[in-house]
Amino acid sequence: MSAIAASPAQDSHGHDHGQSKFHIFVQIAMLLAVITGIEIVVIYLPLPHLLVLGVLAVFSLVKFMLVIFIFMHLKWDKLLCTILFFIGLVLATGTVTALYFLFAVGDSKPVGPAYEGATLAPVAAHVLSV
Amino acid sequence: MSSHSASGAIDHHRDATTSTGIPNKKVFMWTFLASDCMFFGALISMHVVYRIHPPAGSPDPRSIFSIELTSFSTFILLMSSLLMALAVNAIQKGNLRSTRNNLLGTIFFGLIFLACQVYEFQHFVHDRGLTLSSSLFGSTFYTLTGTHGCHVAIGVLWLILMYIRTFKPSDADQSSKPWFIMSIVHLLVFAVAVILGVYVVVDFGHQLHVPTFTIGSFLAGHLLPLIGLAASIAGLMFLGRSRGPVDFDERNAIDVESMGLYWHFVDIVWIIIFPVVYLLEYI
Amino acid sequence: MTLSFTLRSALRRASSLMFVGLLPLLNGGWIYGPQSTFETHGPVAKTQLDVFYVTLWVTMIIFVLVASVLAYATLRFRVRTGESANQPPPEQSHGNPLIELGLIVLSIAALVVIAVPTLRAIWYTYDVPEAERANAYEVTATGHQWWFKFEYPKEQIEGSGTLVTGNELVIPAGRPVRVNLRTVDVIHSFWVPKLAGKVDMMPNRGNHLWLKADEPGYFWGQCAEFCGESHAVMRFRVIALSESDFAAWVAQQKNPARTVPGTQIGATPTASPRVEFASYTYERQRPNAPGWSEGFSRSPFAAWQQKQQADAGESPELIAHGRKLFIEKKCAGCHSVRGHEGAGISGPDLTRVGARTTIAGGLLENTEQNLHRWLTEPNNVKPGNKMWFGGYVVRNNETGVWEQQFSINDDEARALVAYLHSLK
Amino acid sequence: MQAITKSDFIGKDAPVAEKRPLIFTRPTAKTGLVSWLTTVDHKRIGLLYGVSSLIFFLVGGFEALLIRVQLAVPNNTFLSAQAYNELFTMHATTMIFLAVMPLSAAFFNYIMPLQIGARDVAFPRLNGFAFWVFVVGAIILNVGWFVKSGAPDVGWFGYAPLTSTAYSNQFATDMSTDLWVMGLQVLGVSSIVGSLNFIVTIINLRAPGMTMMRLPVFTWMTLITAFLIVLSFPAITIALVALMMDRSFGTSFFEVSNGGLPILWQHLFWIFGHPEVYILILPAMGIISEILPTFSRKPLFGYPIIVFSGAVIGLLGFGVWSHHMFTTGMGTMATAAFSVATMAIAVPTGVKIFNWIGTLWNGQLQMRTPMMFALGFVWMFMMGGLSGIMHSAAPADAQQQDSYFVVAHFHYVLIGGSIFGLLAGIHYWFPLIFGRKVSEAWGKASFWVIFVGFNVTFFPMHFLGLNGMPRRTFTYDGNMGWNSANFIASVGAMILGIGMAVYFVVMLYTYFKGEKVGRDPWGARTLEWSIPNPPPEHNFSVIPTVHARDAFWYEKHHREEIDREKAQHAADEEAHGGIHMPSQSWFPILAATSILIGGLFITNHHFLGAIGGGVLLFITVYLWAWEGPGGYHLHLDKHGNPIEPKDGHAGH
Ligand code: HEA
Ligand code: HEA
Ligand code: HEC
Ligand code: CUA
Ligand SMILES: [Cu+2]
Repeated sequence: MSAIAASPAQDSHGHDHGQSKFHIFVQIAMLLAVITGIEIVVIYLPLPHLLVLGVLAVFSLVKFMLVIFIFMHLKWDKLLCTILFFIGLVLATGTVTALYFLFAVGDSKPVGPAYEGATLAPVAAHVLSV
Repeated sequence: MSSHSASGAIDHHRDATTSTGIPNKKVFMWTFLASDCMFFGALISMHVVYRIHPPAGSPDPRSIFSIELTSFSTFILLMSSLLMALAVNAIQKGNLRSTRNNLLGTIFFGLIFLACQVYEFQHFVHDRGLTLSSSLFGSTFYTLTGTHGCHVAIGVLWLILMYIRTFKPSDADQSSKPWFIMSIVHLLVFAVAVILGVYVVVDFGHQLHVPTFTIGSFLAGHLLPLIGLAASIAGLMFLGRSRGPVDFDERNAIDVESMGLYWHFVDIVWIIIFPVVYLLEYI
Repeated sequence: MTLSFTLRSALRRASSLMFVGLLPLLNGGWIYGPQSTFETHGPVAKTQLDVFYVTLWVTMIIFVLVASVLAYATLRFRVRTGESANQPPPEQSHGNPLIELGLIVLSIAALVVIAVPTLRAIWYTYDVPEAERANAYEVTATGHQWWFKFEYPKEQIEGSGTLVTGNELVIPAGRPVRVNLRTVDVIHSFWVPKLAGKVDMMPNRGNHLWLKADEPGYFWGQCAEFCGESHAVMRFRVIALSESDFAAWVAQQKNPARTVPGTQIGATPTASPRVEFASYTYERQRPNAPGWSEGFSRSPFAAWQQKQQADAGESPELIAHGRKLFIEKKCAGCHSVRGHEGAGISGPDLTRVGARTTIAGGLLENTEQNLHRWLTEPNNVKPGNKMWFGGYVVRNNETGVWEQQFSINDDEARALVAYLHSLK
Repeated sequence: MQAITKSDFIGKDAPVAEKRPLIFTRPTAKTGLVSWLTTVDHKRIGLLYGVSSLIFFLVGGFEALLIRVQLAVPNNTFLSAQAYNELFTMHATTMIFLAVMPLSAAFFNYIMPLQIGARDVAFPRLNGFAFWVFVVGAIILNVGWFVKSGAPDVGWFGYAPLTSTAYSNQFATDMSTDLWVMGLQVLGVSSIVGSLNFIVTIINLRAPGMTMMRLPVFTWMTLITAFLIVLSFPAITIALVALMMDRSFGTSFFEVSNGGLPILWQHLFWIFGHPEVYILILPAMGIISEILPTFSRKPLFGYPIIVFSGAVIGLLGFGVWSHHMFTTGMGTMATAAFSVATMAIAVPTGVKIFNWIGTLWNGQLQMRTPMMFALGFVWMFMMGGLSGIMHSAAPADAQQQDSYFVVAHFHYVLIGGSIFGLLAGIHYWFPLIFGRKVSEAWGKASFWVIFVGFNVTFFPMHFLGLNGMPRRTFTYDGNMGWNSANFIASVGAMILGIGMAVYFVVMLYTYFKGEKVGRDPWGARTLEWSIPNPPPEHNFSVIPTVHARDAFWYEKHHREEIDREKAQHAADEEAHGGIHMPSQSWFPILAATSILIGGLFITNHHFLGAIGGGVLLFITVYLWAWEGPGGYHLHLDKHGNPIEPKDGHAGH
């Protein structure tokens, strides 16, 4: 980090101000739309659930990264912005994952009148079988 | 240094006054978004936890969702994100016209998304019997998507304010009275247009299911709102005409950009919500 | 200087106070008591205590080492009064990676020493060990605001289902007991320090713990999660009985509640128990006045056993009157007395309430005087209790005001007390 | 240099006064009530934070004393159960959210910009807003004392379902829990906004040459704390929102009968709650890391590793939350994982302790009052930390959780840690802020009384806990063997109270009558001491250039070089129109007031009123944006005093 402050003048990104990003943006948007389309189709295909899950995860990740790096300029901005955002992103992802496992393990199966006769949700059933 | 604003050559990636060269507002926004990740992380966790353990009598989401509508609004949000990116791009070039158009486009798509959500919620409540309190699924679903919707709504509001801001005459400073009043009027007209527009669209969606529905009967039944809508749009066009030089140029790019970051964030949250809340149920 | 003088004397006084305070420590006064975690009577508590000792020794050693170095540095490098402040500054050294790394490695080593027994104990204390599982006894403890219900799923009684008791859990000694933990309202926690550490009773969760009492005895338990107004006085007792006593106790419990024959004259009077199970005392002028005795002059277990016997001087007429009042006064709507008229479940089961050492969730000793008071003015005994709120007084939904439903006068209370105390 | 030039990213300077309509006339008062209500000066905001948090500290302490009176003897009837429950809930909430956190924020505000050589924080008006929102939160939390339903009484972590409408204050039409929910949410907003500001300030407003690895440790800890706040408060905010929906809109997040899982509340709360305890301790650690080097006349031992360990503590702090839930039956794997992760935190914390000792080693220790508190911190925090390690062994914790052993642990780290650190900081920076110095004799006297009282109060609690005394109990039986320890603890609390009273009376006395001191009375090492005391509004006549880690120490030893640079900078700055200062504004306090209005309506389940508050908030924020950042320029004479501008808003 010290390097950032020490050499603020240094133009680390080789990016030209004159050139418009119009085409990049439009292309990325098209790509995003196509991926979303595939996502919607893939859930209806008779594929193994694990595969569908994997595809959804990877596609969402790709979309996510495309938006933050291209639309939100992280690609062209100073690394610091990426770091700042990823601190939150990584922590949030970690927390969600930890909570998921905390609630998914056997000990956490709820017991009580409100849960009598309840069945595992399809999602959970599938993901848990991983 | 402060002199080069006239030449229009601003480096949008380096603020000479800050230690890192990143404008303050941008650092602020990115840190805020990091924080917002935790917000949505907690919300999504809540939903997922109760999807792992649905209490007895929980509804099957598949019998509630209408995935076509949601897919449609997903595309809409993506497109709004594109327009937002283009708006930032345009203002960085100092292209005011294109900025305004793209802002308007973003607002428009954002509103469609919101209208879809309002429609979706109404539909779920009235036709599918899913309410905030009918089941835990309702609680977590509405809270999660509703919070996202609130983010979108705030984003739209911000966009509208920014759009109005682009009309600030260059001879007025922030204190001049006519411009102040003008901006309020502009905002009010916008509000009227938005409310009437969303109302008409949502109601249109509803009527579609009514067997006796015809376009004619719909128009006849909504004469007043439609006239109001037309009038307010006309008002917007009137207010939106170019009037002399304005005080909005590439120096304001950072403001538009900050707003853009927020707007894109709303989009990426939906990129996660859409598969996790909706698509996963269909596997 | 006066200031330093007063300071010094204040310090002296404070340290002598500290000393006086620490005195009981030497004879164990501070670490031994009815709920001491140092006096273990079962393998689970023992394991937990062993882990505690490991952490204690490791951290003590670290503390002594680090603190000595700190003290030495403070004293050795202090600028003494009189030394000039203008001496040249010391060498401006910035650190020594080798020392730092070494200390990190040492810390990690110390933590490993703690972690290994910790991990082993986590698995051991979690559930009844495989080898003993077949032998394990099972009970279900349910937390209510602010009392405990105990069910014995293995003991089914014809006609009235599972055996239920309240506030006193009787278990077989020398046998692992698996306690299923449930709650009907908020979170409570089941804690019998001498037998096992606590586990919470979580709504919508199927928690459990296990414990084993090495030998027969009487143990104090306590709700250990804040659960509202009377959390402080939500207590219970665990009584471990030898295998044969336990079998006899169960057999006795399965009978319907005792009926006092019209002619019965009580057993020979014995001295009243000299044990304080609970130290609230009763004074008319000042409800819940402070008052206590520091220790026990007699084994609580023996006192409990004595409680199981019928009292001296029972009056059949009074008891019969009390039994009638029990219905008239709506007690039966909340309490059940198996074999008699009551069938309510929102209050503790009273089938053998006369044999309990305490009442009202372990708050009061089960004496005539206390029970009398509990029945006449429960609101002054236990803050917020659900027998008063919801029983004696009921909220008017429109005005939000609590309206008195019924009250018990002294005579009625005497009869009820006689009845309740006859239930052994 | 960059700090002197004008940014392309800031709007126009404020225009001349007469053209503005009334609502946009910026307040310019420099003294009097209005100047405080509208201030954007980080130093004044720091003072506001400081004073209000100290008041709340006294309130919280008073509540603690009442608690101790009640527990002095068994079966006491001094307080009712209800009152006692309100007291410990409010004691903890007050101490944590209204005393320690804002007191830390006071130091962040006052000291941090001075340490990095900045003229103000990045968003001055937002800074004022954060403070006023804090006041609003404090008001909402405390109004319960004055209305029928009473103060919140659900414990400071408000475990569901005790907070549901069915169980909290079932005997009255109740809003005490609503007040708690709303108060914490509002405080969360304040904390997050304030922290974002600090983060931007530290990242972006450092003086030339002040690289990240030259930042004073206190500033580093500010940065890490701010990150912890920004990242941990969302979890509790969401939990509170869910709870609020449960209470007001019939959802069932934690509604047991509809399948709600109260354990989820615990997870969300502690995902916030554990980082929160590091939010409370890291600022104090930062202060200690300033004081020890100053009074040892040596640089901090192992600076990089202290900084790094701070960051590691922050990060690890997000992965150990379930150690507060060892008794909830999480299952073996989860318990084991959180147990080990918790132990791991001892390593970076230990590193700090070792390096502080290393700082003392071979130094010239001057036993001034701040140093006494700092050393007291090291001792007491270590003890508290070690009992934390005992908790981290889950099987042992099964006996300790919710007993007085926990109470002992956290008071050792909170008082022996946070409070000692903050009290040390007050002593240390008092001469800078007020230009007066506390008498050594009285300062030390208060230290010793506090130190002794503190240990007498809380050391016995370890034994109480191990002897089975549960916490949060308004009374206890006399025959449990807890009598003498409790009595001693209560006596200790009174001694502690006297010590605190002495401390604050001495401070007040010093403020009015204390010995005046010149610049840099301690022979300090960091930039804040390079300016006159009390500091002028513009902080630095000339923005310093930083050449080394202990920037001021370097300055003192390289006078000529520094003087040359300063002259150059002064000329540069004057050429750019003088010193740019932010203008005062009414809107931060107005916006905060609308939050107060809306918040109070919500807690009364009066949703129309709440919407009104929302609209008011929108209007104030709108006008705020309209008003613009503004600003004016200062010109200095050759002594560094501002030359009074004629119209109050000197243009250029
Ligand atoms: C300032 C606040 C603060 C701090 C810094 C800490 C620090 C720590 N805390 Fe504490 N804690 C609280 C405030 C704090 N805590 C509060 C408020 C609660 C109660 C909440 C409630 O229930 O109301 C609590 C409760 C609490 C619990 C739950 C107890 C229970 O309810 O059952 C646990 C369990 O693991 C725990 C552990 C720790 C540990 C391991 C540390 C570590 O960070 C400590 C590390 C420090 C050291 C270890 C000492 C110095 C190190 C050395 C000298 C190096 C060598 C040492 C070793 C190798 C061991 N704390
Ligand atoms: C930073 C946090 C902090 C601080 C500083 C303190 C400070 C003190 N605390 Fe507290 N405490 C907590 C955080 C803190 N506490 C928390 C989180 C809990 C858990 C609550 C829960 O379970 O929900 C708790 C709980 C708690 C309990 C347990 C209650 C229970 O479980 O039943 C006790 C009991 O002794 C106690 C005592 C004290 C005492 C004697 C002080 C003393 O150090 C106070 C010293 C200060 C003063 C004495 C101020 C000086 C005041 C005067 C001179 C008079 C005042 C005059 C006027 C107002 C006009 N605290
Ligand atoms: C609203 C229902 C209700 C009514 C009516 C009621 N009780 Fe209770 N009773 C309770 C509850 C709940 C408790 C447990 C209170 C506690 O410990 O917090 C209790 C406790 C008791 C206890 C102590 C039991 C123990 O083991 O601790 C006795 C004895 C008792 N009730 C007798 C009576 C009598 C006699 C009457 C009639 C005059 C009566 N109750 C009416 C609900 C009720
Ligand atoms: Cu039940 Cu505390
Ligand atoms: Cu913790």
